[in-house]
Amino acid sequence: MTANGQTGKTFRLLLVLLLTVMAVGLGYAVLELHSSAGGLSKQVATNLEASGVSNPVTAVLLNFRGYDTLLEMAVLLVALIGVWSLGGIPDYRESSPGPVLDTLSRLLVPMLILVAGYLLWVGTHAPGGAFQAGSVLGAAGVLLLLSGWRLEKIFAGLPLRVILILGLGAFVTAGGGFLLIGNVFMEYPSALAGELILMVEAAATLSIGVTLAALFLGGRPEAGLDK
Amino acid sequence: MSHVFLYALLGVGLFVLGLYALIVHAHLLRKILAINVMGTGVFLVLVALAGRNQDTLPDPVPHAMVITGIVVAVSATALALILMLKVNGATGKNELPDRDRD
Amino acid sequence: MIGDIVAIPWVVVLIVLPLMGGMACFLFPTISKSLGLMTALAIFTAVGGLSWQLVEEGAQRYAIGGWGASLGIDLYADGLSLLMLVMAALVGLGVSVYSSGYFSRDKANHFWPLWLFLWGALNALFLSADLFNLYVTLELLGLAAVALVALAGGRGALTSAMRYLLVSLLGSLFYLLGVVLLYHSFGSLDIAILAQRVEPSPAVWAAVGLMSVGLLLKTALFPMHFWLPAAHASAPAPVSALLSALVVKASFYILLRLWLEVFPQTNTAFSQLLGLLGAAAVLWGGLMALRQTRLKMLIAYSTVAQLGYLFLAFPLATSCAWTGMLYLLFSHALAKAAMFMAAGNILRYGGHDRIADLDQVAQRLPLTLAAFSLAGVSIMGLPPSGGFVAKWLLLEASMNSGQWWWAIVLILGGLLAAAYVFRVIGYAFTQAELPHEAGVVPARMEWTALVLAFVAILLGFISPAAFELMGIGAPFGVGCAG
Amino acid sequence: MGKINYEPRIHAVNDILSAFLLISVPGLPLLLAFPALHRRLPWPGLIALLPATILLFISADIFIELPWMLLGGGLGIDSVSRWWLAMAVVTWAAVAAFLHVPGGRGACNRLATLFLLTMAGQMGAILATDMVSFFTFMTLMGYAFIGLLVADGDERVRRAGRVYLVLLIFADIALLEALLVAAASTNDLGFAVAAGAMTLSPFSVLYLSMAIAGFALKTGVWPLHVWLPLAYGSARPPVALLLWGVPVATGLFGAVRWLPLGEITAPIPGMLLQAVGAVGILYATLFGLMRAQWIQLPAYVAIIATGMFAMGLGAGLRDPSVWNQYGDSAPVFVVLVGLGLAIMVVGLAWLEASGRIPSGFRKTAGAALWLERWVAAVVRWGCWLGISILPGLRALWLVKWGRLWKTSVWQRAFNAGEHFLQRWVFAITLFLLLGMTFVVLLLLDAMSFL
Amino acid sequence: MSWDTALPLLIVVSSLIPGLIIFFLAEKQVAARITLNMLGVLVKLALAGVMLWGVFHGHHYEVRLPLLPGLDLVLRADRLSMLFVTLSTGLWFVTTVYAIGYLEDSPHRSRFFGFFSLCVTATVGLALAGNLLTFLLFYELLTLVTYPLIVHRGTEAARLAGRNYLIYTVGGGALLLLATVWLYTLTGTLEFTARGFLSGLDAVHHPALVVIFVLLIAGLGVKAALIPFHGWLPQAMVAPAPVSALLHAVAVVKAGAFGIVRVIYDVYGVEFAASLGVTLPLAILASVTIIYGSLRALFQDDLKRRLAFSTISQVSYIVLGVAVAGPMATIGGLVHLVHQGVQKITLFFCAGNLAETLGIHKISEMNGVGRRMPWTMAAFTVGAFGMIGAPPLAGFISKWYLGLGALDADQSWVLIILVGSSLLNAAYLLPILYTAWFKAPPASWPAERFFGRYETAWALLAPPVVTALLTLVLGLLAFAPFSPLEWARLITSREFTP
Repeated sequence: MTANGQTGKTFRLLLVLLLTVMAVGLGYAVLELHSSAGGLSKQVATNLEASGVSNPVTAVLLNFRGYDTLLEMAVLLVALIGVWSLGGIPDYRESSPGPVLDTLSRLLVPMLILVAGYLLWVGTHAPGGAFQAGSVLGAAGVLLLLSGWRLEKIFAGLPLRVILILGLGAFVTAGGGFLLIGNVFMEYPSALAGELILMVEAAATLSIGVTLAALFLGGRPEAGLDK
Repeated sequence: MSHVFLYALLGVGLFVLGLYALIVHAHLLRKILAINVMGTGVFLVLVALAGRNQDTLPDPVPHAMVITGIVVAVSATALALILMLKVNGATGKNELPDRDRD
Repeated sequence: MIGDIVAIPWVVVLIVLPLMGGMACFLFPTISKSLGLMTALAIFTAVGGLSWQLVEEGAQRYAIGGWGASLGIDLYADGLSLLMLVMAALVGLGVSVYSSGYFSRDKANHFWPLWLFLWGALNALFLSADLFNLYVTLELLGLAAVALVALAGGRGALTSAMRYLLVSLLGSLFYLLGVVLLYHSFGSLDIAILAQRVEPSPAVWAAVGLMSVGLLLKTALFPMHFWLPAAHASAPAPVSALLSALVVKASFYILLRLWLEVFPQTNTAFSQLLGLLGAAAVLWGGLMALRQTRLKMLIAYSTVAQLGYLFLAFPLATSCAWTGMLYLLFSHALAKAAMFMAAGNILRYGGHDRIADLDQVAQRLPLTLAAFSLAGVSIMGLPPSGGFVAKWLLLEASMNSGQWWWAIVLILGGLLAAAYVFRVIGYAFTQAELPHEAGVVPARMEWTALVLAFVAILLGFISPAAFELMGIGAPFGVGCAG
Repeated sequence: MGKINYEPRIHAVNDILSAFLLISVPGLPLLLAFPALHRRLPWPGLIALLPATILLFISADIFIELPWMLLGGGLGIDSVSRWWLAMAVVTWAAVAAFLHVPGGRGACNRLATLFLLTMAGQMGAILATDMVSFFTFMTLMGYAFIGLLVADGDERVRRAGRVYLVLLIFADIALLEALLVAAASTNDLGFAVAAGAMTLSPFSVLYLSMAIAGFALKTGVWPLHVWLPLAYGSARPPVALLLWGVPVATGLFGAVRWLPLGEITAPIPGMLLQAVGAVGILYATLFGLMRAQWIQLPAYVAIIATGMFAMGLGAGLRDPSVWNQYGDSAPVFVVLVGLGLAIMVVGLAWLEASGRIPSGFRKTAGAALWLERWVAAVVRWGCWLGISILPGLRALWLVKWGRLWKTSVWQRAFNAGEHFLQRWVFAITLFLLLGMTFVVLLLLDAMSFL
Repeated sequence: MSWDTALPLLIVVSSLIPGLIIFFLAEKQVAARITLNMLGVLVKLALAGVMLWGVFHGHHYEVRLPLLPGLDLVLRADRLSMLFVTLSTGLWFVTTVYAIGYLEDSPHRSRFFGFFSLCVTATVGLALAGNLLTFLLFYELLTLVTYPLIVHRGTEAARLAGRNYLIYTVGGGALLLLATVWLYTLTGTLEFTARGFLSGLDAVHHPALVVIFVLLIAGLGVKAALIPFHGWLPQAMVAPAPVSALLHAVAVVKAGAFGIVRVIYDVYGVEFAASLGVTLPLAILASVTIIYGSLRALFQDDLKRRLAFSTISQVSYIVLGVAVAGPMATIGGLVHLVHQGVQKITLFFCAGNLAETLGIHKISEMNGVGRRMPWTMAAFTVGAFGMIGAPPLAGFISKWYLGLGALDADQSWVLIILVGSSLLNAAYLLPILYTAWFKAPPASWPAERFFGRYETAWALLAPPVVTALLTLVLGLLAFAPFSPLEWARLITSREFTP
């Protein structure tokens, strides 16, 4: 790409120029925004009651704009399927984890799981929630994988896949279930909303955590099994 | 002019910087990182401006959007990284070939 | 009974069905083919239901979760979305049937969930009325598409998938930044609400610029088509088909929605520039297609050219032009899918897709050749075909508006298309010198291509009815009748 | 075309019979011309002559209309045509006797077919009552006669045939023009009316000149006589016997029919005809009789006779009263000349057969072949125009175009263009540039709003 | 759907359906293919007969299907269209018989006959087209379905010929499309109307109408092989003989000429076109084509090439006839549409027979071929004389009316063209006859085949003999009811009587 340095240099110059112009333009645009134009915070506040949770961000994520989150679970799943479709686990140089990592992971993993649970629970009324919890869970998984732990082959097939789709599945079930009994898609009855959201969140947390860990693995765990 | 706009401008800066890196660097890892930097810039703008109205609580919708965006970015990055490894495996290089040959 | 069918929220069904199908396929890879085909059929039926619903009740707005726009996310279905959905359903069903014969077991396991998720993303995209939601669907679509391209394996597929991914992400980020600016300007993400609130400001200009450019990059408008030919050509045949037929159209659809509804005040200079780029794409794509030695590359460049046509409607900006352009988009989807499938058959049969050596291959696959030719007729815009109807309307619009130079571009583009299509067909009639080693092509793969191509031709005869459907909710003003 | 305004006279025979008879005069030879038929019959030539012979013995003038045929026409016989018919019957009978056609498959079938076709043509031309029918039969006769002339002949005959063919084509074209002019002036092309109508037409001069030119070509009046000596010199005796009786005599008959003789005073064409006739006579006597071979002598006699006939026609054109007075003798003249020539031909053939005169062909004078050379020149000319220049130019152009396409300029331009576009740096920079442009355009637009 | 609306559809479909079915027949199913073909032909002939009778008695056959917003696909039988329908159906019958004989034992027959039927479908559709859009539709369809026939042999030469054919015709189609759209935006209608629908248009648009006329003629002129657009036709002679017959006589070239007639009469209207001043240039163009085609024909040694150039020349008579813009000349032009078809198809059949039976492709190889193949050469002779315009053959009638028309319209210069062209016709056709009949045959033919009783296979022999007879009958019985001439007069009476 930089093979012909002369053109490369000229272009780079042009590029810098362009980018500067762009940066200035964007900055100007941002600065010119009306500071008065309110977002949706008022609406969120008024409808918070009906959403079943008291944390506005969680309310938006899982109720008001729960559909976004549903699709996003799908994104995560697709990324995973995409990674799996590229083949088996890449050939890493196997190195046994050092004693420090080993000990640390033994200590940290349960704690991380605990933290994840807490984050999930707290998400209904304070900062926290499924994604945060899922990420922590995923970190735990990564730690495990780094220290050489692998999933049992028995679990690497259908059970793993069930967990992976759990989040998306729960969303769709919860959303579509009420559809069947005559409601609008993803309209939770306010009485049940809190519990429902927690359940969906729990499923999502599990899925997110496992997906992140699986993504880290970078390939299909059962690939070797198939062959 | 509040600190909110400072963050927002920082976000714009990150976006442009990431763009520059994306264009200039050939190494795929750098490109992927550049995309992530750009994404971060966008999220920063998004979330910073949510708080520009001092009177009310920060707008929660952008926060939710950012969380969604981050997950999307993570997924994309994961796929990109694995793809990069595969490209490396197939071509022996961490760069995209200048031009595809038949 | 009929009332029940109309009452079903088909918009939701259309989104949920493919997602569930995708999950099911992911869970049970061994039966993924049957599951996939069933889902495809179900989606096809659901689109039928939605059309009925729209015909009966007009454009539909569906508030997810019951919250309503601004706070919640709305789904919106009018004639424009219906057109895209029908297109996706037709091509999707075709791709599904074709793929059921195309992929080996190992690939099929991954293909089906990815493809169904992609379909879901498409449906969601075509139905969404929320800018951020559109971003998510766009990403879902992009990732699935990239994964599908990479499914072919091999050097070419992987590198082009990588490039495709980067481009796709870059485009999405541009779009997202635009969305951010719009949201912070007007406090809403809903297209209809934004349409009411929007007024010129630096942030809006920047947003329009960012979103347009991002989407144009994803739509591969010349000169930003650099990623497309390689990606579309190196993917597996059914994937090429759906990429060219559907995926590039998705970002275009968003662009169109923005253009038609959010920023409708016509900006002549901007639209002229779009038209100019479109014209350049038509000519450049055509010329490059003419110069290719490989069939799939030729078809891919043809896509570049055909996408250019879509932008010719912008400077004309009459409902006639929009209708024509959308009809072109529709018929191109079918024809191009058929073409890629035909190319896949040829590749499967002869083991190569060098145009100059097509002789024997094509003579032994008459159905495939017929499919390619029929699709070519539509691509060339010769009557009777959907492509012709579309071109007619565009020509009419350009003549009516006095901008005759676009008409010339249209005509030239058609000539170029004829040149590259017949280049292939011409070789197909020559006598083979050496017998090729023949692979087996399942009948369903041949028939699917033929049926799709035939539908593209059929579109030439049913346009009045189609325009009726497209006009539901009047997405682009009053219909164009003469 | 409208109805023919012949005043119906009292017929001796009923309508159906006369129609049958008239049609079969040209019809029977036509029918017999099919090899399948004449091959199975003895003396088909003579059988074909039967209806004509019968017709000769019916003293009444009879006519039928054939509105369905061609542009609408008719057949009939009157006092003028009876003379010609008589001569034709005699000539054909004689020739048919000479020209024995063996039955069975063989090369001579062709000869028989051509023979019968020519006969049908002449009979039809003689019986025709309108210009179009006449023209049609005459064309048939002309082309078939050429076939008869050159069939199984040697190179000399073929040359005669070629020359005659060219003249014939020109003649037909001239006559067609005359016909068209006539048709444009009058609705009725029957001989009884058309010639008279032409005298009133503004096109009469054009008509006259075309008709005269046409018949002059057909009959071999002086400057257009070239083919006659050639044909007489080379044709076999039976065919030579036909030369006067068929093409020339029919041509003269046509001239009598077509020209508005006795009705119009046309001094210039008349004088022209007279002059041509006179020069022709002079030429034939001086040049022909002096230099020609024995065997060609009848040709020069024929030219003299034609010249005389032309002078007569010219006189008739200049002064209608002359024609009205002496016109009736024209058929007699033709028949007499015909008889004389026939005797001459037969005599010469006998002499040649018995070795009294040397056979063979003397090299013709250069002047005689000017037409052929001219044609060759035209062909070469066309060659030069049509083949060398135009295709040459085209080839040149194609080559240039090909080079333009092949010279890698374009190829490289496209490749470089695409390459350029596919390079990440350039591509994205363009992309950015585009974004900038959009924003600037929008900005400009917004400013114009303000 | 009543009989009157069904009939135009049926007549189009009657060759479409057999054509489509034939595609799916295996090579070996010869009997089925022939049956289908002949069935289609006979049904079409019968329907055409019924329709002809109906139109003659004032029946109105019309069917409309919506095709575009505001524009229908219209199939309508008027007198002009019946002329062409009858011609193409009749000649299709003969050509099919010929093709069956010609292609015996050659590969890809199913493909061939399938496209062959589609070709006639397109032609009949084009003949029945009731508006310019429908016409355009079938015009393009014709391009598409003739292409496989031209490249049928699959040789490199065939491929190149096909390519050139496409370059010309697709380009022409594009021009036609442009013109059609333009016209539509100006007038809002494309319906063929007696005496045209443009005369009411504002004078401001007249320059545009002239440009449109040029575009239309250029678009149609490609198929009609008018002079700058004629290059494809001689090259296309690499195709098998039945295809040449189809191209030159039944379908393609005729479609172009027919289109020009339609444009002048039913789009512009003769008088309006004349007042725009576009007919005279067209007549001149046609004249130049006539002479140029004949000149080029003069120097071809390849028989089919000579005939191809002859077609270029002859078809322009039709254009000339309508461009001279008078009733008589129009009759001449229209009747030549039929007469040229019958004559030229005879000549091509004969050329095909020579090639198939004796392997003769060049005129210089034809020495004495009349003795070996008397029937074929007799048919050829009749056709050739017809071409020259010798009475009483069909060609004479056309030339007669053209000449009369020229005088009638005070354009006597046309006579000179007619004369020159007749001369040239004679100059390039008579030598062939001479060679064939009067030169001594060689000891052996290039590639002789024997077919039993007759000089060649009966399926090859019968068609040219039939069309040669037709040439004679059409001329001789020109005034009989239902003759092309009478029909042309009927057509013209609609256009010209006040």
